[in-house]
Amino acid sequence: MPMLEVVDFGKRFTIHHLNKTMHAVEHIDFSLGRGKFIGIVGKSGSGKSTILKSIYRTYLPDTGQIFFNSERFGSIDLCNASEREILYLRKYEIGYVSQFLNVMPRTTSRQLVEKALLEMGTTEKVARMEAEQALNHFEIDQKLWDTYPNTFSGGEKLRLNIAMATVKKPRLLLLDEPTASLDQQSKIKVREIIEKLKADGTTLVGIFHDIEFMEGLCDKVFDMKTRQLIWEAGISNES
Amino acid sequence: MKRRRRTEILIQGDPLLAENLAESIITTYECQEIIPPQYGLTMVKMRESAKNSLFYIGEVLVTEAKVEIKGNLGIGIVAGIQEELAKYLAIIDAAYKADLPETVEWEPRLLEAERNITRERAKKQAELFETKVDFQTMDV
Amino acid sequence: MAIDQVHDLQAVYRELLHSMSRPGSISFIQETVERAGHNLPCYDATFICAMTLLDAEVTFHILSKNNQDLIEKISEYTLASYAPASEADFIIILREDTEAEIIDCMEQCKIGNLIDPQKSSTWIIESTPLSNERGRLLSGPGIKTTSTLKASFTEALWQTRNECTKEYPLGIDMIFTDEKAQLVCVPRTTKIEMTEVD
Amino acid sequence: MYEEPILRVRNLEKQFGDGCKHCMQGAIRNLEKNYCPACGTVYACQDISFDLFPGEILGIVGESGSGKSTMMQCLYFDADVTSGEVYINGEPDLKDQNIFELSRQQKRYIRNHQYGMVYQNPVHGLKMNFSSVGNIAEKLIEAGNRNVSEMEATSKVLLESVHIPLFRMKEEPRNFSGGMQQRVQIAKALSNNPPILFLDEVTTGLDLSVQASVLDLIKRLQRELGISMIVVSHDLAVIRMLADRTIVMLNGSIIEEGLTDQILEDPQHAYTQQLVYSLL
Amino acid sequence: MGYVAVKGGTNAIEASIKRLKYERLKGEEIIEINTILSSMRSMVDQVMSESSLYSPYLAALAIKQAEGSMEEAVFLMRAHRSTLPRLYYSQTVESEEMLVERRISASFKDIPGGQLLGATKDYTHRLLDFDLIEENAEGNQQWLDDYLKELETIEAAESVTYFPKVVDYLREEGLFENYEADNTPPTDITKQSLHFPASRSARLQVLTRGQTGAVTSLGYASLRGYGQVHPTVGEVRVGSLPIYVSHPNEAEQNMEDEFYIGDITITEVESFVPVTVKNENNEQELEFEIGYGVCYGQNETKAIAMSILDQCLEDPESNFPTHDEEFVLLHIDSVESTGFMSHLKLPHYVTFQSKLDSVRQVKKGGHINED
Amino acid sequence: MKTKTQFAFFDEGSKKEIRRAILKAVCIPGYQVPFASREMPIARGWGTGGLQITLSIIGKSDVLKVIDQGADESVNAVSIKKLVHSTTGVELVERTQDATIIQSRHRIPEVPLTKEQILVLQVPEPEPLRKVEAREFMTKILHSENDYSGAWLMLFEQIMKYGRTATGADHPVYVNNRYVMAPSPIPRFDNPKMHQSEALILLGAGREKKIYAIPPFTDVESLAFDDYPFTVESFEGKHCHLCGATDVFLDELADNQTGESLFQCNDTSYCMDRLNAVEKVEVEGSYV
Repeated sequence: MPMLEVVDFGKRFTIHHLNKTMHAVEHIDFSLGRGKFIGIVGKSGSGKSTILKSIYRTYLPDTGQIFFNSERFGSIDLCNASEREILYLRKYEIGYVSQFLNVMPRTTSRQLVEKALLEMGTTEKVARMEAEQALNHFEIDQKLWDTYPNTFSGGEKLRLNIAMATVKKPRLLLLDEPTASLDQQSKIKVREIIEKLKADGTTLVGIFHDIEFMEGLCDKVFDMKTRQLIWEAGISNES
Repeated sequence: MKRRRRTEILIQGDPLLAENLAESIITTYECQEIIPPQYGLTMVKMRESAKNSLFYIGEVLVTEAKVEIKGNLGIGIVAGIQEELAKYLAIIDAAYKADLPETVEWEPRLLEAERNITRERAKKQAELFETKVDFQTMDV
Repeated sequence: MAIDQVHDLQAVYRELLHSMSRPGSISFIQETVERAGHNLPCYDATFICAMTLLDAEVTFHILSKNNQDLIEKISEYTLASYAPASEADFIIILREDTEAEIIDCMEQCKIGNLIDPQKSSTWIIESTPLSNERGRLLSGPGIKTTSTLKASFTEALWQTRNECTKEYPLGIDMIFTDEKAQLVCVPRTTKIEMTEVD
Repeated sequence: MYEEPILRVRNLEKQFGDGCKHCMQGAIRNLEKNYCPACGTVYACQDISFDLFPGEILGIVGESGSGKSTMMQCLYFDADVTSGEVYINGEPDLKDQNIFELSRQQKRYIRNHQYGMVYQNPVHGLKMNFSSVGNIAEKLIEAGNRNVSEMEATSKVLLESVHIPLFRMKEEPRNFSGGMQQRVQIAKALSNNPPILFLDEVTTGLDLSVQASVLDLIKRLQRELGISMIVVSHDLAVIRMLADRTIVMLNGSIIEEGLTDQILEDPQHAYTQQLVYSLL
Repeated sequence: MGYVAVKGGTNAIEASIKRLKYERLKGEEIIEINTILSSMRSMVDQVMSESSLYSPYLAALAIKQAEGSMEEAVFLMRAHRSTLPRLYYSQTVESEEMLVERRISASFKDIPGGQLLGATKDYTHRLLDFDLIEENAEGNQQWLDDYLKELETIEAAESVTYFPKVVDYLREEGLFENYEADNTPPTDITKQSLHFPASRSARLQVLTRGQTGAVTSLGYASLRGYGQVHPTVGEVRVGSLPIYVSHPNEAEQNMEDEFYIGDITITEVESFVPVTVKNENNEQELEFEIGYGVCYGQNETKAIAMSILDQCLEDPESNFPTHDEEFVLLHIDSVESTGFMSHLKLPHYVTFQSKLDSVRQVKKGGHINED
Repeated sequence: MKTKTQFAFFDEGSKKEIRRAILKAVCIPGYQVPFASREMPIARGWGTGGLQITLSIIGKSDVLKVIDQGADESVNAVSIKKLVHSTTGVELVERTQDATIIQSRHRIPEVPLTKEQILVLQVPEPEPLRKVEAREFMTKILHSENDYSGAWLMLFEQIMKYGRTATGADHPVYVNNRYVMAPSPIPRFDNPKMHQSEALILLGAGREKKIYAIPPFTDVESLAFDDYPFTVESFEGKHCHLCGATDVFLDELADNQTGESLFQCNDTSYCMDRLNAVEKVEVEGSYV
């Protein structure tokens, strides 16, 4: 059973005061096995983010189905899952990382990571340990652990974001243009991190601006323009 | 004469009238005193004019007596401390209840008394009208 | 009628007060009852209790149908007015009343409200001879440990009564009378053990 | 449904006024907003139904007059409902019992043992001329505590956790600033460990810095104590910070509900869109 | 033998009662009940009103016994009331039937039927009349004869005039709401304890039997600003009303078969108070409401004050204490307030000892649980 | 004019109403039953509540004792006794054990009462929550909702302020675990006597128009926290200078000569009984 299967997915937005309905995406189909990484490419405005946000249910899905292979619920259509189910999945099974760090103010990076663990019911002792591990793992300078992240650089913020999302060991991690505003040096670091995640068996869906970044990292690449997989590891080898 | 009108006359008019009428009965018939004149209260229910609702303004001291003539119960009630009058009223009431022939003869006397009462009241009122403020004096 | 409105009723009231303060304890009003010598379709004790407690300020209900006589008698003697079961301050249950009727009546009678729990019905219930030998086990205020009461009140009736008194301070207060001019009271505070004791 | 709600609200209705032919006919009320122009009856809450789940913060957002505070008052029994049902999960005695139908003393019991409430105005939640520690003790007393030292100790912990210096614990809240009063009120509301906590515009009118610390406190309490909360606010920023799920109310009715981030990023109803766009 | 209780209390009380009698008698003057009845009309009226027992004779007796103390006289009347059976309830008394002796309106210069001053102190100059020191029976008789002679010339009408009420004219104009006759049986606070919120009938009953001074001062407080009612007096009327009772057990109840038992003199006031109300279209409108005041006897100040308080209590939303039903109704009764005041004279040494113990323990200091 | 006073002053209708209120009071222990308090020939606040109860229950064969502040000869007690006696002719006594009805202000006698006796207490202020809430309408709601946090909070605040509770007389009690009740201004010393009392206790507040009751064998607990237990007035090391009694409520008197404090039984009939008992022993002893 694939970890994620998107079937004829589409999403419209209705803006009432403009009396306008826009089709953001239509007829999207793809699936992804456990531990695999699919990259979604396309120019801006093509609806890449819409797909990711719909999987995460920040956007309310419109047509089609998004099946997720949940540990708790088995195969579940994220388009129809109840809000409480989605909240559960967000807490335990699906992570979401973007370039923006949206966190409670006046909370240190250590607290933020610990909090992610605590809300899953981890004991304080374990949370403390695992948080330190994660912060180390994603190469966040120890000096920053007990400071507020609003002063962090873009790369640091992103790594903290990833740390928060991954300490939960999600089955599925959604990466929404995480590298958008990073310099080359930081990007390389992110790439290394994603490799680490893949190595740990995390299933990933990612949107990246530059295709080179994804090369050798993705198992599949979905092109928004053609609504086709343009590249798939194994297949490309044959062609 | 109905009770309401006749009690008005007997109480508002000359008290001698009630005494006379009652005496004429006592001398001829056997009057059994059921309840000798006793004091009690009557709660006064009043309508107020703001919301047109009812309320109790207070009690009035009354004297009440009950008398039986030929098996007919007569009641006398009068405001104040009026033992004699209450008893007379009870006797007269019993007389009417028993339909004694005397009651027919009383009719003209009662009507005469009633006329007197009205006349007196109207006179009293006219005297009182002297205190009416007259706003007509500006007329030329 | 030969009873003394002032002194006899005072004496009966004191017996009632005694019994209400000590649920289950039997009081006797034989003396007053004998003086009364009524010929009524109810126990003399029932009538005397009504005389003691009722006046023009309260209402009563008699469950039995076909008892217009008794209704008139009580109205006449006490000036209390007759009211439906759901409104009556006092409810009088005669020997002839059936379990089903009593339950039905109990379910609709006044049990007071939390602001004014005293606005609840007081029941005067006729029973087979009352006794403290065997019967239900009573406990609660007024009872040192427990007391027992034998009355012709069925399991289902006690259960309905318990339902009425479920949410204290709401409830009904009961006065049982019998043909021997005995009185027993069971106020709302009394807990009734559902099993009979020997 | 994989979990049981702790609080189920069904078809809650609250009206002020008796209604008339104009507004009572049939299923559709003929109203201007929530108000009958003919008889002046206000339909403050109309057919409100929702669930509150264990440990979650449910946000309720809407402009003033949307009925959100009235709804909260009804839930907390500060106001009587016109009709509707509420069920609490937890106390076996209350299972399948519409608690609106309970007697006053039973409602009081629920208030004392199941509920906490933080009002927008601390005047409503605090006895201003009793000591702060006494205020907290009051709630503990209501919940049945009869041990002074224990209550004093609990109060100290709570006051510390809301950052009230302990040397001021015997002071009366009327001497405190608005923010401090609000924190004392929160400490009081929490003292009996209520499974369900209502918060009505708790940060409205507070300085920004104080607002932030109050919000922090609420979030921390949810995390640490697993209290289920309903947070009523007209302020989307507050809702964004606190709520997992959000209900949007307009003219006494629920017009939209969803995950808070979804409500903010993909609002469906015209009114919600207007609300969100004005925020961004 | 053995110890026997001292009878200190009993003896002292007996001596005190003798002393009281001595104080009343030592001046060697006797005031007759009839003297009080005919020369202290206002006192008699006030006592009847505050005791809510209409009996001029008993009121005069009470005044005599109380040596002129109003609170004591009212107290005596109230206590006596408790010993009397209530035999009857009157039929509803409608004040239109009043035989008016005095009637004025502040709202209109002239009113239908006219302003009738009757006997009033309003226009007497409050200068001590030293002539009264020298007053004598012959002089008074002379004055009476002259006055009656003067009256003889007045021509009387055929019948008695009954005055319409000022408010009825305004009602016709739609300035007042027209209330249907409300025949809800009134509450009787002497039979049922007062509870809150109180019914209108209970409120009126408490107000009409209120202590004149208390009713006046609360009405005044509202008028001055501690309240939101500033009325115009629509009509003050003083006069007598007939009382009827129905037969206790005649099956057929016909008005003609009722008993007339006598008249009572009362003072009745309708005050006009402007209020905002909503009309059928839910728009705000200005309208008048009536504050109602009434009391036994001639006591115009109290009746006017009552009319203000009546209107205050109809509007409980206001924050002023004069609009607070409990505040007003629970504190204006003469017997209750004077009784509780005077109870402070009773010994309180047990309660004092108890408090003393508490204070001493607190002073000793130390938490009692610290052991 | 002729007048005759009813037996026990009241007309029978008044008695019935008060009797019904008493019965309901017994059925709902500690709950203040409203009644249409009658105007009495003694002043409001001078025991009209107790007096109305006494007059409504008393019969020809009753034996009455009236005390005020523990004393039979207190002027107000004498005055009440005179009134009851003149309208009923009942026997008046001073020995507690000899009475069937004991009307009292501010004290419960030292001798334990029996099931043949009824104690009637006069109450000036029946509402234990009045200090917390002035409005009657609200206090009734508080009672209805079993919301007594206000009463407890008063005690809590006293402890916070003074380190202990500082109530005087009229220390509130919980009756039958439901109603908080004002026991009338009896000293705390007397509160425990209400608990599981053999005698029926009736309380009447004439001015406030409330009647309430404690049936016999009913739980009456003085409000107190677990760790600040209820305490009664302390007379430790003190004794009655007349009869030598300890463990009783004592009046504190100042010795005219020395200016020192002297103590004496507050319950005068108890003291007398003890003195007589001692004398009896002495007298009997002298004959041997």
